[in-house]
Amino acid sequence: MIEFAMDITLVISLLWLAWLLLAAQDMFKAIILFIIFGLFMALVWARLNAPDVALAEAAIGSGLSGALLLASLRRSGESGAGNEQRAGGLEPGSGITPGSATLNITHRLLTVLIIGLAGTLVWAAWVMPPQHSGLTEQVTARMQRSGVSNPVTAVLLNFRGYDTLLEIGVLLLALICVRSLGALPQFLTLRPPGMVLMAFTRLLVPFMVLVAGYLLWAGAHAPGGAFQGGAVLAAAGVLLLLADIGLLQSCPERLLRALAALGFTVFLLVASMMLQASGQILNYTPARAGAWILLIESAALISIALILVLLFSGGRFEKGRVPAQERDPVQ
Amino acid sequence: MSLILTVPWMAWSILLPLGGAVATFLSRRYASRLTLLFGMATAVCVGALGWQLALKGPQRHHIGGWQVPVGIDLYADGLAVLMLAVTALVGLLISFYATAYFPKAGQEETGDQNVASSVYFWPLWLFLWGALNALFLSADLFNIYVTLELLGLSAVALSGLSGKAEALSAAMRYLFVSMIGSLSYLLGVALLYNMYGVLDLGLLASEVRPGPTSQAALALITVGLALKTALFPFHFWLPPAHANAPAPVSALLSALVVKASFYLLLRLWLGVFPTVINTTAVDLLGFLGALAIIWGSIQAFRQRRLKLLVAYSTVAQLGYLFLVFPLVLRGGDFTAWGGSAYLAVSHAFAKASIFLASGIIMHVAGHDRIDELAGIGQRLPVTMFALALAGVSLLGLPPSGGFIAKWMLLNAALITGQWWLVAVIILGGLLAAGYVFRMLAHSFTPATWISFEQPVARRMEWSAFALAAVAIALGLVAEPPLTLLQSSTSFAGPGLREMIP
Amino acid sequence: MSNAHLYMLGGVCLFTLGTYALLTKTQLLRKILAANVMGSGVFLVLIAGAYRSPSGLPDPVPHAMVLTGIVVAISMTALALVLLGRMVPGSRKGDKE
Amino acid sequence: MFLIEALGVLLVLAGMPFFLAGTLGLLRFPDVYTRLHALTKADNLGLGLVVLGLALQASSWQAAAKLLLIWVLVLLASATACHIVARSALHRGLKPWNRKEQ
Repeated sequence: MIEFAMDITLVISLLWLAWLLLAAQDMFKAIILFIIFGLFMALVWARLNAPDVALAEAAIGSGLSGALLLASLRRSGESGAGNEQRAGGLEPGSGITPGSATLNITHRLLTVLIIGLAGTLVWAAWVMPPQHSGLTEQVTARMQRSGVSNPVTAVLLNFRGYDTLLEIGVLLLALICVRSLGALPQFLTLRPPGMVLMAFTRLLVPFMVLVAGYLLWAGAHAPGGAFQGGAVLAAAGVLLLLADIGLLQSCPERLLRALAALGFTVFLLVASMMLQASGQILNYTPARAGAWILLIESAALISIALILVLLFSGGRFEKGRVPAQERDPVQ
Repeated sequence: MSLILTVPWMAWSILLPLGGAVATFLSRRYASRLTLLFGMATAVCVGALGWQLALKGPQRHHIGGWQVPVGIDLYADGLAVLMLAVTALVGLLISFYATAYFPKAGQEETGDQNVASSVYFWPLWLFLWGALNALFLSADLFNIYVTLELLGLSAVALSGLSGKAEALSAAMRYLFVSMIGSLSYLLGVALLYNMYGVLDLGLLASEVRPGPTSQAALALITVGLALKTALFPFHFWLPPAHANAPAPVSALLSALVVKASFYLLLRLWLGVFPTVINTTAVDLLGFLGALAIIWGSIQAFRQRRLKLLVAYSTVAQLGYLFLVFPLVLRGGDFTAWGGSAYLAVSHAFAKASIFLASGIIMHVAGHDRIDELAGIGQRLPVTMFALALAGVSLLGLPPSGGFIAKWMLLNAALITGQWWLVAVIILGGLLAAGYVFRMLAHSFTPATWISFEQPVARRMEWSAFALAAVAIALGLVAEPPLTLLQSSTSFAGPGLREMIP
Repeated sequence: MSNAHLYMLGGVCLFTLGTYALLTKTQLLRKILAANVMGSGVFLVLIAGAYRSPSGLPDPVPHAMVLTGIVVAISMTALALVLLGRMVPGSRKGDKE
Repeated sequence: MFLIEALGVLLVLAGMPFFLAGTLGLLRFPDVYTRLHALTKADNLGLGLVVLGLALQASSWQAAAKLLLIWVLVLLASATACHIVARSALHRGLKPWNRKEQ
């Protein structure tokens, strides 16, 4: 009973937070609420016995997404300039400028449709069988041959490794997409970061590298893996950028590209090798599967971390610094 | 010979373009040459796969050696291979055109968007190609979602590649449509998985039963994919996105990208869900298709810019594809879905040719305002010939591929006795005549004083011409592709098995 | 009603809420947030479904799917944010050079 | 054994009021600087008590060490975050609240 009350509280908090963040007038507030929403999602994942997802959500879904959103808000000016643009409006009439009457009708129609959607979905979820094992048994039966003992890692890198191959491709593609749109103004060097942040970063980054390595290694038998580890490493990179420690900026462009593509390249090469050798993509022999998975994950970890940091900084690490007189006098 | 039979060509046809994407991302200097190299290799794989199929029938590939339901399968039948082949041929010709269209990339990046677009076009396009091939071959609901995202991301970035304000805002709108579409699709997948516990299309087809969950899931998936296919009234994002992109990109988007989500609709409705769908839903899709034909054609006729005209014509032609649903599910035979698939194919060639030709015209004239294009035909005879040939296929006049396809659709409408569809197909043809004529008339008007001086690369003109020629050739040699389609496509659904003799 | 049902219902409500906001709000940044809320809703439906396993051991397949989904979501968000940044007038670096 | 467990529960319970106080402070205090005090000081102390309580009940000394490590990290992070927020507020010219001026 208490458990059920907890569940209800969690679900209602989620919905309430979502409502608040979508209705908040101030965009900064909305983003902060979004980060809190992400943390609540992580709680829910932990509650639903999905620790791998909880780790990823806290690090990527809440942490890095939040950082991305805040950086973007900062770039477009704190007021959220560009907020008033109507482009991207999805109302069918938005190509033309609709009069208020048509807009009103569209809006009402939309409301009706949304209520219909909600009703249908609630019904569809309601009639779902209360117990369903899905593919649990089939996965458990094959765990011996997967090379790892964490079932999520086994699904992610062995049984459905092809999805993950394409997904690492999605990340690399996102970087290429972001870069193809050209350079964005940098926002990081508006004021120097201050001694405390720099000291904190220097202290913490080595530790975060350690944690990332641990998560990667632990992923074989416990919650964790390349995505969670990569996200932690990416957070370390974001800290380096924020603290204005020029480690990442000093990396040459060619090396940067090579490292960003490393995970996808290694994954593709392994897939091709297996295809050549056994006639099937990613057909590891059970004895070697663990080693192959570790190799792929290690390469992926580096790329995931680097790409996430690059996405945060707009696709590139800019070397330019602001002149001294624009710097913050407060220290 | 044994090589043809044993090599897993379909897997290579996915891995090669993706590998090419990485290679072009790493080596900018050789990006265009690498694209042609990897493209030709992919085309060879697709050709070999077609041969394999003709000898052995539909192929399955168990990824990782696991079997469904735990593993992911690739599945190649006649329809998939036809789409792969179209992608390869159209893609190669567009790549060839693009080598002249985009300026040579320098080593270092500058702020110039032209240089940026020439650097990033190649990896984006190869990612798009890999995503298309993966999508056509996938037999797994969730894997299809990942391929859709790969496709969506690269398509959005390509459509914003010019960096102009209109292109960026069109790309933004496209991105939102793409996001809603994918998430809607994914929720459908989630509902289905929670209900049946399988992701493989074949297994799902044998397990799925009518009920609120299946129907809600199918509705979500259909809306998501219809958004991505720009079915009326979800078409609003397409004209700005396709018209403001660089010419090779417009050609790729109109010829291939929108077809991918339609292909999925065809597969899912006819192959997986025949037991779930009801006649109301089928008629609704057909009705929206009919509206798309009429609305798109009228809008195309009213446009003042050539590329917008062509983009609206895409909206209209996509409408034809959706007529397949009432045609097949009310008793049509191979002529119905084969006609629809063949229309998708011939439209891909015709539309790619027209967009490439418009790109040449824009390059030479500096604009694409239709009323001011008099005399351009004298300057660009090859391009104009390509435009005319592609127009013939678009209209559905013999001896083009468009003619065969529309003839098949018309036949199916007559057999199933759906007279309103007959009327729509004929009306659509007349309206198309209007805008195709408008597209050609001004350009063919001779002018005494020709002001178009910009030089244009030969290979750009010939690429456009080759595509148009294929669109016509599809009418002259329709037998092999249609046989491939008919003999080796087995939609898995039990409902449809009875419908297709 | 089981706990899993409760979370599934929460998931579809989040999805609907996000859809509504995405369609009606005009600020682009908020549309991006709305898309993320939609995505969270879908993920919740998947993970809640996985929790129903009678053995008590949750189904790992949806977990892997959601991990993939989270990475895809941040990729989409990043692209949307950069597009947004480029659409703000005067933000283009190339304009000044 | 029972004593240790009871002590653990007691410590966790003792930590709770600090969180409550911190949250109250966040909601009720007049300006950003005082709110920072409430959050970083009260909450960190509360967390310390909770962690200590949980560490006493941990199954192994490794788990206990991990819990303590979490506390140290949170202390570090919250001190830094507190400093950054206060500095940023000062940079924007927000004046600290003063009883006499109200």
